[in-house]
Amino acid sequence: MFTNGSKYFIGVTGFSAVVLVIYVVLVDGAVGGAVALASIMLAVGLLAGLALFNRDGDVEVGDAAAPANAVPVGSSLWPLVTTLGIVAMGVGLITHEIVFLLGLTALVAGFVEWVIQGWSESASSDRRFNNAARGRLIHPLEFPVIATVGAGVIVVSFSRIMLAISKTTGAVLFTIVGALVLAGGVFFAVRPNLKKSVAVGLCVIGAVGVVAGGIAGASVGKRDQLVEANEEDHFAHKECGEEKSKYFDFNSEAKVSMRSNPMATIEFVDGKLQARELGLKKLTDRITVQKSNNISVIFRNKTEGEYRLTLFYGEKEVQEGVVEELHNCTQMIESGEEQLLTFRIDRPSIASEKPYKFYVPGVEDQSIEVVVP
Amino acid sequence: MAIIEQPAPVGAPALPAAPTPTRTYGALRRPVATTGWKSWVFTVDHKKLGIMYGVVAMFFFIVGGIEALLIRLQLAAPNGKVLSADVYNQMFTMHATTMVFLFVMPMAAAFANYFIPLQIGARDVAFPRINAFGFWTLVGGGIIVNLSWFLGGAADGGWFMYAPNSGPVFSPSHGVDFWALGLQITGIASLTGAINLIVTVLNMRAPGMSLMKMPVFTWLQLVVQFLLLFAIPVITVALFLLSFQRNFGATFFDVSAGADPLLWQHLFWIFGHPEVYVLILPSFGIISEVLPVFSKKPLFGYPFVVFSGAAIGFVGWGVWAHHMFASGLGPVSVAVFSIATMAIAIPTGVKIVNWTMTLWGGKLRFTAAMHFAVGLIVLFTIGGLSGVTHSVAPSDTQQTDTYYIVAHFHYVLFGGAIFGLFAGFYYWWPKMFGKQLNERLGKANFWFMVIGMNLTFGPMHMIGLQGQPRRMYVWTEARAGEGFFNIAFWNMVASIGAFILAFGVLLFLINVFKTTRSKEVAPLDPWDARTLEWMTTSPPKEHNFDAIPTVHHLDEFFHRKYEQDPNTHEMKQVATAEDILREQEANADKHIHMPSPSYWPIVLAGGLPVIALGIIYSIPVAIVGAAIVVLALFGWSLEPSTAPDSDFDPPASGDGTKELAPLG
Amino acid sequence: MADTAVHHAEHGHHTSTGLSNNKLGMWLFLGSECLLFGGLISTYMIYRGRVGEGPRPGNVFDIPFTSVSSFVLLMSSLTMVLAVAAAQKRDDRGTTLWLTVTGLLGATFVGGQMYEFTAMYNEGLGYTTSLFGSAFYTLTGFHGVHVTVGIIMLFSLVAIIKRSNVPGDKAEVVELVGLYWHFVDIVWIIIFTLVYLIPA
Amino acid sequence: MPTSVRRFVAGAAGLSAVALLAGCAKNAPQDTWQPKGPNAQKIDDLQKPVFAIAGIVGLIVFAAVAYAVFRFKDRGQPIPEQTHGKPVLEIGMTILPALLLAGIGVFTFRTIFDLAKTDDTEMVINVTGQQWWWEYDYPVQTDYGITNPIITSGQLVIPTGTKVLLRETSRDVIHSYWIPALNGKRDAVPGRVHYLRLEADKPGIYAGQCTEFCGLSHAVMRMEAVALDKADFAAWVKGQLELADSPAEGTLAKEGESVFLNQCVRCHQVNGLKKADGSPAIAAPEENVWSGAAPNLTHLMTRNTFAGASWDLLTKECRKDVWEAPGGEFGKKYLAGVTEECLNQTDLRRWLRNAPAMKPMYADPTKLGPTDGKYRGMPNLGLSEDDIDKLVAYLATLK
Repeated sequence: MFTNGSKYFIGVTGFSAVVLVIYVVLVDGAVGGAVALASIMLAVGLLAGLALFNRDGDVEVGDAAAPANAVPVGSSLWPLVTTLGIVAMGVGLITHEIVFLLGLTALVAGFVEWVIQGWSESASSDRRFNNAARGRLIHPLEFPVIATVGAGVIVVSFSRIMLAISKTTGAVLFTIVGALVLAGGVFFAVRPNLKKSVAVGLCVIGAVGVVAGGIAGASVGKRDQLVEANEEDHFAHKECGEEKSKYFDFNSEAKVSMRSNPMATIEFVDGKLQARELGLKKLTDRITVQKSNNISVIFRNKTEGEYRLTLFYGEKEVQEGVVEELHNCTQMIESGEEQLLTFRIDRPSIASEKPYKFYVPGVEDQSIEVVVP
Repeated sequence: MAIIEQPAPVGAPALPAAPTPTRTYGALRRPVATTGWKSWVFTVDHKKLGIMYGVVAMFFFIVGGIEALLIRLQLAAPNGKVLSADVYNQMFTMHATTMVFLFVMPMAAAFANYFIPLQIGARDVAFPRINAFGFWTLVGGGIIVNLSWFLGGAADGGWFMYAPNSGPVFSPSHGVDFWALGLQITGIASLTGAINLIVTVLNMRAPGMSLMKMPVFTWLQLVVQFLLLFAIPVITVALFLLSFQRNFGATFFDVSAGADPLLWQHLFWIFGHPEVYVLILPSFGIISEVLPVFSKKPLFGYPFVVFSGAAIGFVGWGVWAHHMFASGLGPVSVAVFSIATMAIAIPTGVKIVNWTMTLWGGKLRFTAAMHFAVGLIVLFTIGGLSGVTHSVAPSDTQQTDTYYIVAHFHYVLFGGAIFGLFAGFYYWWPKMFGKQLNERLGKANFWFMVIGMNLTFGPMHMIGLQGQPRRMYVWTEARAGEGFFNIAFWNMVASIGAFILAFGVLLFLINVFKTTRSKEVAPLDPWDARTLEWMTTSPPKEHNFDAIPTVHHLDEFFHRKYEQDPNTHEMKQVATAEDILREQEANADKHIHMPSPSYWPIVLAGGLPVIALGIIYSIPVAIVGAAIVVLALFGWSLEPSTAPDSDFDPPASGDGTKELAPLG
Repeated sequence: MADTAVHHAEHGHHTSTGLSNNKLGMWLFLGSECLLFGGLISTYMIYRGRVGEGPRPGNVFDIPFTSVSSFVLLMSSLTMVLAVAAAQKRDDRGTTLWLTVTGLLGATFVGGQMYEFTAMYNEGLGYTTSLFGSAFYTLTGFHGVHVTVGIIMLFSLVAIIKRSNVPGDKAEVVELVGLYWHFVDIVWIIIFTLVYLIPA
Repeated sequence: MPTSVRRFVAGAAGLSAVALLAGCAKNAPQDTWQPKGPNAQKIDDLQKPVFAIAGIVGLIVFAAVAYAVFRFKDRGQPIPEQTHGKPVLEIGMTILPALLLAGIGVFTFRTIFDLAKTDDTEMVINVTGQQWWWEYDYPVQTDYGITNPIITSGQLVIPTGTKVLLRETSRDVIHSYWIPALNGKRDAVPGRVHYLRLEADKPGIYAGQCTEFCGLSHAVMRMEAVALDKADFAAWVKGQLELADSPAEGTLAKEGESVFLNQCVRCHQVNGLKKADGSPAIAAPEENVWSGAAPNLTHLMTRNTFAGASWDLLTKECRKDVWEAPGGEFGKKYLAGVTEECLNQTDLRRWLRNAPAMKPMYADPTKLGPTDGKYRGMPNLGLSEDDIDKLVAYLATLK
């Protein structure tokens, strides 16, 4: 039972928590106030814990047959965890944010567990009832946290290891781990008389192995290929000329997947470029498209060899005096394939001295004029 | 009557004094209150939850109604100045959202919750705590959706919120965020409710009640719950995509990234069309109960009504694109969906024939409930027929997004769904509260509503056919046409009608108020009813039935009261409702354990709006919300559904069910 | 179980269909989940080729690796079956053992997915890079969340069985979690086939 | 029995209202039951019988209900026999509507495919929706004298008796193009191109309105289709291809040109307009407007409307004169454009003074975060009355 004193402190703790949340939501980036409120909350929470723990002088507590304190109290892990938390926070302040956060978590967890255990042990003289009471309060907190931490450790460690090693080794390692887990299960299942300590020992070794691997992986960093990919941004630049871009054209899928109707179809037939505009029957060498609008055209390559369709659509001053030509293009596609090109032209044709046009790099004298009214 | 009936201590030995949980857990002990606000807030009783659903739905009906009146005020004359364009756009969006998601659906859920267990002879639903969770979730969702009014403006994209107009650029206020997350939350309520009710109907019928002996209301609700079960996840996906776009920078509907805005329309209408049946079928169910009772005849063609209901449920999945005939789907899709849409008119027509034939040859008593039921047949027929005119796709391209559509769906949803719900109010009120709503006021209520409704929505046919699009914050005289009966005239009539309609609804509220204050007690069986819910006290006991009845007939209750004279073939009354109740009480079951109230449903439901607010304003708050949800989930699954004996004060020594992690 | 509302004398085990309420409820829930994944998969299938300026599926997928991790997930279905079997034999030790193994395999799979996501991100496919990226991460992310929830359920179930000595139908709870787990596995088979194996 | 009679009357009101009174309002410009071209005519031929059938079915149902209500009211008759239905009747009542609908379905099918044809059209026009106006551009089609693309807005001009194919798309959200007298509506969806056939039998102006909710000012996103006979259309094309002339030095209009160059040209293009240094003035709406375009004003005074066809450029009398001109004279009157005495100065000045006050737009500079500071619509330019005078004088020269 909660005595009046502890109820008061719990109430104040809850209240300050609510105030804190509201404050954080409403006042953007005011760290000082948040810290102050959080400190108040922690302090009052601590008092609440003390009050709970000591049952602050409520003489009615417990059953009359045996005074609450007469129940022999078992050993407890929680003071240790709490202390470790404090130490870790101190270390974290100097070294790394993550250590600080871990310490804070340990502190809160240890503290909560400690308080509830203390409270339950003095609830009655009945050990079993006390245990059940503790379980009722703490299990909904404990189980999800244990489960999440358990899963989280594996997931994080594992992905760090994988990132550090090469692709092939990764797949092999992954197979081995899966097989090991399975084998471990089978091993334990067929040896029902295995000593508990052996089982626990094996599990601890496995867990330590995974975590150690994870830490090692994280400190080694990502494998070189990934670092390179990250820096170069392999897929983010198009090359609209004759050459075949190493990454952009690699493994290109040339199918048209868009179902939205394209404005025109542009075919490259036996070295000749021709366009068919939607709704008009004749072939044309001039198409009209709207300004500032996403336009799609289909490019069909009906000439032997790999070609791409490139659109020239004006010039743009990127810096003082530096003018760059604007291009957009499909990938290199093989004969018989088709691809969609989506583009948007922001300036009308009259804004450019050179006319806008579609052309095929490497093929002279073949182009389709693009008119933007 | 306590919620938890303790078995009588038969010669129990004196136990040693155990620590009392009341003192140990203090405020955290399991709630067991049977009176006061706690008995409502923590209840898992399907009847209390049904009433609470009803109250919340009624509240939102009034909110939605006020929104509607403001809309009609704005449109009464050309160049209306009552609302600004921005507020008007929010108004019609929220009017539809409120009426669909926060009034008709919860009101249908109220009736389902209250009457399905009673109609199938069960003591509660299958998962009582999930039931409570569903209700509180709905409340949370409703609050989130409407909170936007006070936090920078509500959603303004129309209730179907077409992309890309709902994207972050085109609707920059937080309105759409609140809308999407709020509906996501009410979706959870509907989904859990659907699972709960389906399991209840399939698993908990009284002995002898085969599926084809089930009351029609329960049957059609079963169809509705299946529709919800499969439709809700689709809108969930759509809303996730929208939220991810708005809050996390995804590009699902961003055309400049190559997205196709029609994806939203498909997802929305795959949900949205079954949703239409979700709104209308419960009312069909209600009047299929009301008409036979007041005609003193069984429902004509019961299997046809049931199977056509199921058929509507199936075919309803194949017609979503008829909302998109003008979207540019291509002629083949349009043709297919056009034909499928015509097909769905057939089972609907079957129902109208069956209702009319139920009246035919009956002994009709025109109570208020009967008025609304007959009103539904007529008004729904009008709505149904105008529906046929736009199943013809080319014709629809002239009508869609005009007031003609507004007229159509108000005839279907107001004249259909809402009239059905009102029939339900008048019919079931004595059962739920033990008092009868005033019949004279009820009939006045009906006439004002029917006249107001026809004046409001009838002219919208004209307005629409003469080319006034919907969702316009102003209309101009320049396009109103000439002559006296022009668009301006009809707009004015519609606005006047809206106020008559509102007055009709007000009469209902007055009726409720008067009835609540009066001391007059309703008779046990005021309508000479036919189904099981009338076989218990009014209002029913906590455990519904003292003895679970064994069912032999469709309309079991009627057949217990009446028998056919073998010689004259006339129906003769052989027992009264009181006789039947007395007999039941005499053979009461022993040891009835009802599920205990619980904190967790409301705590769990309370976590969801916190997550929503967190997503909109600050992610850490969302994490707090998620923590509440996880805590509540675990608290819930570790708590037995019926409280253990030690939770009683004083502790009891019964054989309570203590089981591991029950879901419900 | 939860249907204690039913007449107590029957102890809540009689239902009209003969299927327990919880199991029927779980089946219905999974039916609903099918539509959820259906919607997400459709979205992905429509947007898979819309890569904008970003990488294409073929650029970033590592099919040998994903095959292995799919296999790991499939194996977990097997161990789940063993857990259910043990639970039905009222063998607490076997149940917790196989539940743990299932959870570990599941966690390995999610670890693999996390690795995969990080690698793809480094190769230039962010969540907002292109429609393909948005749709891919949303689909596989939803599945990953489902698996994670499953793992948390498995591990908590182990803790519940170990810590609280509650009488009741443990076998059914294990079976319910099992149903969910198998569903998540089956969905992955579909995703793996449609997303990874069939080229855009 | 008065109750049942009243019920019948009230119940039937909605449908009989549709049947009887739709014709009561004469000349509603957007009436869906007055087709003025073959496409709309096809729809009309299909929908009128459907309405008739629906009306008849409705009357049968109401009569049956009314009869039952009247005939079987409780007058103390014995409890009826508890019959559960007559399967033959019910099967009959299922098959009958099915046959009826199948019949309607056949005709529906045919019309759907007729209206979707794109291979027999004679002319294409691009139609682009944008919040909250329509842009029309005419691709090069030498058969019609269109040797350079034509761009205009507000009023779509088409030749009579010609099968025109609109290629619709949108720059921002979904809009819907609808001229009820000529055809049903078709959505303009960004990123997609949709077709709509239009053909007008007679010269005249046909009103329409955007019918897909498109945000704030959806209600005032209007449009008009103007049909001219072929000779008049050719004259119109010729006029549109010309560049704008600079007003004579020293006139008020010339001063207006420099105001235009200072303010308006940031978004609005006038083909032929030159900067002080003689180089062409190119508008850059993509830098100021989210959707990337603003109406091209080169031939503003040939259109009768402005601001997304929301307001008339003609005064009331002149507008009436043009709209009600008989078929033979209509072309000439329309081609005359907006003359000085016909110019609706009131609305135009009001617009220049403060556009967003007239038509709600997202033009508040403090609320443009999500659009990177770009407007959606025309902002309040804060022009002085003096400048407005000059601008009106200049705009009046854009013929």
